[in-house]
Amino acid sequence: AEPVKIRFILDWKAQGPGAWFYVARDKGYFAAEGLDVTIDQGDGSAAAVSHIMTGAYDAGFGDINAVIQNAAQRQGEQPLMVYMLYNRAPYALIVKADGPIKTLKDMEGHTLAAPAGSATERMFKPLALKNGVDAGKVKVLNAAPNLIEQLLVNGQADAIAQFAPTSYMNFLAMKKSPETDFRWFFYSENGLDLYSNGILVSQKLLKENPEAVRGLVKALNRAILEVAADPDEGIATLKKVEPLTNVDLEKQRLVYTVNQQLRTDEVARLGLGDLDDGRLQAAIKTVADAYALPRTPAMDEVFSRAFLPSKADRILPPAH
Amino acid sequence: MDQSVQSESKFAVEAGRSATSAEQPSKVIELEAVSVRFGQGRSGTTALGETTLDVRKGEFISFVGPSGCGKSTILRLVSGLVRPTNGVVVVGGREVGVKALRIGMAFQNASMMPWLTVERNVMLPLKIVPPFRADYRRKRKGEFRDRVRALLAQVGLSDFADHFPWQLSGGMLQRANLCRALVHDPQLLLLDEPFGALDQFTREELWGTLQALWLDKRPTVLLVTHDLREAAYLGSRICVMSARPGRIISDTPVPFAYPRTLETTYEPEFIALGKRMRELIVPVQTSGGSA
Amino acid sequence: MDQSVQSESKFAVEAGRSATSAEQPSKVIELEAVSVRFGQGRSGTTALGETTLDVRKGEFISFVGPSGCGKSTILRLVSGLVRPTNGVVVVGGREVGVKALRIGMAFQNASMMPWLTVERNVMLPLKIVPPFRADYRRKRKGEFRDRVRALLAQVGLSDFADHFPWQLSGGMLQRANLCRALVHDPQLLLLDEPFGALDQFTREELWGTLQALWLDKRPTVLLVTHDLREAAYLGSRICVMSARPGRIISDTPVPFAYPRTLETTYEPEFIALGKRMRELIVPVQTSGGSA
Amino acid sequence: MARITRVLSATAVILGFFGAWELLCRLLHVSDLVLPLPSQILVTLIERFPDLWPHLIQTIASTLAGFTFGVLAGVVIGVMVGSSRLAYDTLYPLLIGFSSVPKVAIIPIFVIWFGAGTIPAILTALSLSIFPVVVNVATGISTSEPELEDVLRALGASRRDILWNVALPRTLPYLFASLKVAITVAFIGSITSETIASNYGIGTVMMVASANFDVALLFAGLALISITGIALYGLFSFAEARFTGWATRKSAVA
Amino acid sequence: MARITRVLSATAVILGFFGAWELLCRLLHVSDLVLPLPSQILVTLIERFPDLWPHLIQTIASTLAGFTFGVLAGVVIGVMVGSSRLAYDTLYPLLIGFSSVPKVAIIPIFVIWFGAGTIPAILTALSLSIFPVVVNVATGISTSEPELEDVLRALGASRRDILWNVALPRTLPYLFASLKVAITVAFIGSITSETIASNYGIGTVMMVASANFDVALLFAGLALISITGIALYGLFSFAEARFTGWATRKSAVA
Ligand SMILES: Nc1ncnc2c1ncn2[C@@H]1O[C@H](COP(=O)(O)OP(=O)(O)OP(=O)(O)O)[C@@H](O)[C@H]1O
Ligand SMILES: Nc1ncnc2c1ncn2[C@@H]1O[C@H](COP(=O)(O)OP(=O)(O)OP(=O)(O)O)[C@@H](O)[C@H]1O
Ligand SMILES: [Mg+2]
Ligand SMILES: [Mg+2]
Repeated sequence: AEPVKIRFILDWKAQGPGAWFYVARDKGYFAAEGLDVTIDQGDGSAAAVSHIMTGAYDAGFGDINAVIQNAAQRQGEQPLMVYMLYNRAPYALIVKADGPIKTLKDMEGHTLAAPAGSATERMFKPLALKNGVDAGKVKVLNAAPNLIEQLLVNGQADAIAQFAPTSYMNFLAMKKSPETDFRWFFYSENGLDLYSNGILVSQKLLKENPEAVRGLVKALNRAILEVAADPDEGIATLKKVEPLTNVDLEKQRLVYTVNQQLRTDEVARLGLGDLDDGRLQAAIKTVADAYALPRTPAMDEVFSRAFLPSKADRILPPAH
Repeated sequence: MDQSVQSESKFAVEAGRSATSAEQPSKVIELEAVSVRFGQGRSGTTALGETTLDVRKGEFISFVGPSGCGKSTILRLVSGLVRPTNGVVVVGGREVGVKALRIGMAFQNASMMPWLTVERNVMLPLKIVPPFRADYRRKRKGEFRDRVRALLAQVGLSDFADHFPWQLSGGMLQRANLCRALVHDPQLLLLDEPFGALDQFTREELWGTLQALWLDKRPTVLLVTHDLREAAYLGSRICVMSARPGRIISDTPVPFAYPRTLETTYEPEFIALGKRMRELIVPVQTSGGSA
Repeated sequence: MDQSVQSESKFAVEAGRSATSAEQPSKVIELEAVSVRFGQGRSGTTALGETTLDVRKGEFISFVGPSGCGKSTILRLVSGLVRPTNGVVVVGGREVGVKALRIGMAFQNASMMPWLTVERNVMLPLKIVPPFRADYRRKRKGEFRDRVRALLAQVGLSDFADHFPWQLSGGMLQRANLCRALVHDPQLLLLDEPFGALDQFTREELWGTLQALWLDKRPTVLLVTHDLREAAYLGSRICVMSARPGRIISDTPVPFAYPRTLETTYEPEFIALGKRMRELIVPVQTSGGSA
Repeated sequence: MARITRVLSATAVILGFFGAWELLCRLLHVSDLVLPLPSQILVTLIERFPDLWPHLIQTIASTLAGFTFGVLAGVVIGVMVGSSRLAYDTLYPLLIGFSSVPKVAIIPIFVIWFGAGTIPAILTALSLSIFPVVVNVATGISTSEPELEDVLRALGASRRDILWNVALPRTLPYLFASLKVAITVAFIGSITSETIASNYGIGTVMMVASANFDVALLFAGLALISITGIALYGLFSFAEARFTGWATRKSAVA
Repeated sequence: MARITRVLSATAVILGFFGAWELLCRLLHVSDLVLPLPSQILVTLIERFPDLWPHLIQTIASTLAGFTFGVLAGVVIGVMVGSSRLAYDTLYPLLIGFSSVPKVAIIPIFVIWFGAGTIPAILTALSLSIFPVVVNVATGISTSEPELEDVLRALGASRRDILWNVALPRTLPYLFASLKVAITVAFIGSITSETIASNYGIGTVMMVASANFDVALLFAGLALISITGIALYGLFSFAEARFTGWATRKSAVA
């Protein structure tokens, strides 16, 4: 039969942690499921959600918290997450180690730089709420994602809110030591236990072709596990897709992501792709409260485990 | 129309009737109490005072008069480039605007398109005016080209057909300009000082050329000149204009038979005519100031 | 230099010596075996054949000759606008380029700046030429303005000082052009058909104006004209040029005393001179083709 | 009379455009995430205008600052390039090289050097407005009519005299044509810079709106930017008509 | 001979510029994160050229596609705007409004409508190149010399005849002046669009390089963009010189 065409949008550029998407494509995993997937690089994990909502894309890789917000505001239009990948949200607030900010409370009266509308920026409000920080007293400086670390290093911002793997690698590229030069406040360690990016599908695809959704998830699951087991192969594929790829850097980024975002106790318990209902419920409430959403969406408006392969097929290989 | 005939100066009527046009009674041009003002209110200029004029088919009218009196304006009126502020202009039986006649016009300054060679400049009317325009694409490299070359040769510009206008001297441009006015066999020819920048000898030679052409095809011609000898040599009628705002103060037939030669200009009668014209203008000059 | 004197045609030497310049022996202009070609190779045009000419201070030289023979080119050489392909041009004792003299030039086409009013156009030399330029800012609304207005009045353009060039007729532009050439009391005056677009009467009047001015300030004048009567009426010498590539084929002093009047032009001697000049040119015409 | 019909017919056509947009969107049930209705945009614009206004002022100020310096620099460079061979051969390639670099790639460098905020916005406006001015001024100067220059050269005028009295006046229509473009691109430049790193200005508003997919606000911002752009452009068109009337003269009667 | 010294002196000045940059950076110990050395950029450029090349080709293709349609549309609109009152009153404001919107704000909308990739790049190039063409063509048409038009009008030429035989040829210098600008902004437009949403093209490279903090690659990309920009500009300058020589004619001797 004619392969099903799926337009797939990434959360960001073709970097290490996106290698599995290209592996699934280039090794024919999609084709094996009767899918013809085109992959476009994206401009933010929240934006990916919107891109699917406008109908430009059928599926993508994006942020569940943005799905929650949209589910509350535009009920029935939001994409559904069918595979949770970043089990631990990579959100981090980073300050200079020798700077004035020792605790989150010290943020008041200081400048926070973040990409506009990024998940880290959006989730700063809940973070502040949880930690008794008056978010109104923090000055936000919006800038392009690639400038954020510069603003911190140059002293134009006192703190930045970024995806941890991104900043980590960028500090390395800037010949700084991520561990000793900076102080990291992971949202997950400061009372904000959130999920983040996973595979999203549009309501339309869900309705018209649930089998394709199942195939998509299956193919990606296979590729993700494979790349997690053998990062070098994943990066090699990436290098073929984008010859300009900096192999060392992207491999580090990939490994960092796998170890920090994927490898959690919960994943060991439930397998990759699934999530804990209680935790999701709490996350939904956190987001709804922080944004004073008109309603609190139900869990099944946001996530569905109906398309996941069996747990045995979703076991993350051990770290090496 | 009746109005216009009535309002014609007696002199003009007399002159018109008695001239060469007697055998061709159809009116080609009628200006009825026409005047032209440029600009509005007090800052405006009256370029042409109230003027009435009838031209019959095949006439050759010379206009003379002081600088700035509106000679060019009359040609621009007839060609439809300027609309009258008052009065009516009828050309070829229709109000100006619709072109009932094939008009050829040589402007006072040569106005060549700087991006075209002389040949292409001269060929321009063939590109625009029916019936030639229909054949332009087909013939521009053949028949039309030869036609243009022949004309250019007649005025001594054979070697300059492929030059650009800025490579030519002032007089050469004038000659090219004349060719452009003639190339499409116009039925009505409007010439604004076409021999202005030429030396006397080239000039006299071109008089001959123009006269021969006129006798051959008999277009109606309006010629503006500041040379009385030229006006009388070529024209079947001479209109003398007063200083600005100009009016036609005399409209005189030229009684010499065509073809005229340079000898004609030395005949006593010819000299007497020149003297008469001159006397008509000189008081005008002194009363109207130097302009 | 010696070379040049040797190579001068005997005729020119004679003419130069015997003319009005006898009492003013200093040479203002020396063209030594000058020729000008435009363009390179076979496609080029020889605008001026080998020409040698001496002009003494205060002379008034008229150039006549067929269209395209290089008259404008001579003026452009002297003013430094064109450099000679061969030969040397010395003006005011220096090679052209450095301006040793105050030069006034009227171009064949009026070349008015379209963004300036007539008054400002005429005032332009005062803005550029020392010693006036030093005072320009201070006097442009006072003394200079009056000076320009007076000149404009002399040529009958008083009412048009504040008009823009495109609002003027061809002849009016020519008169403004003449004013611009005169406004800064030039020591060397180069006039390229300055009366070209004018009617005969305005023209004759301006002859008088120009002559009076010349007699008063005694600038050296080079005048290009295609009117033999004009050339003889105004010039202290007449240079006749052959057809392209032009050379000076005759350099004749005009023996009439200044100030000349229109009556002078009817004197038999004057008419005889015109006839002689004419005969000089007519064979040239026929041999050199119509150009 | 003619003026009134002109204004009326123009208004009618423009209103027709927006009417068609509104109608099509409603008929085809276009999602407001894809294309909001003009009426919706208008409502958003009016409701949020008090919030948008100070941002706009900030952007206009940066634009004008950058534009002013850009035009000054552009005229100077344009004159040099249009009149000197060496300047043409050296400055021009450098300038074109610089201009063909997209500002989204340059602005981050400005930000790194000068910090986020107003200075990069001004610099971007400046660097964008230089180019059209240089090109037009240089074109105007190098295509000047030789006859007019000759008038001055015959008087022994210096190159500077010719520049001031012929080349520059003749270049005015070109310069003014370029000013209209320059103000537009300067405005774009400062907004673009603001969208990359700033916490104030209409560009910041756009960035936030687009990141949040607040499409109605995005389009309201676009509308505001467009209107301001038209106003700025109109201003310089007016100046052009005022100062270079001689180039567009038409016979009063014909 | 004169040509050779020209080329040499221009080369000298340009090399001097880069030499000064290199020297200053070395003397002041500027971090290569802030401003890399020209030598370093050159090495990166040469080493990675085989990888950059296909990206560049992609970008140039998008640029030319957008430019071609943009110029066609620009000429048509420019002629309309320059010759019709109503078009001037209606199209112009709409166009200016559209043009004064920064493309960084429009591109996301293109992406919403057409997805990421080539189409937004082409559309951005197109929409950017229209404006300079319209402005210049309209200026050229509306400032045409009445005397030359009169020559045709006296022959009874139609408005179309005048357009083709006077207004358009006279507008060529303006048009070509605008083409140089248009190709440059089209190139910028497609790169900008690629930096916002695309999988391929030099803009994507810039984005990836800057996201990875690969400053040397970033500047190598900038250099490549500049060189290409100069080449495209040079191409259209050559075309301009070739086709509108009559406007820049200089006396061969003087
Ligand atoms: N810039 C130029 N480039 C090429 N040829 C030129 C240029 N200027 C003049 N010529 C040529 O030089 C010759 C002499 O020109 P010039 O203008 O001196 O003639 P002229 O005697 O003034 O003629 P006229 O009486 O018609 O004005 C002409 O054949 C003309 O074609
Ligand atoms: N477009 C215009 N705007 C304003 N005034 C004009 C315009 N065209 C001509 N004039 C004025 O109209 C009058 C007559 O001009 P016209 O050109 O008809 O004179 P002319 O008789 O041809 O003079 P000449 O012999 O000097 O060429 C002049 O006073 C002139 O200033
Ligand atoms: Mg006239
Ligand atoms: Mg001449």
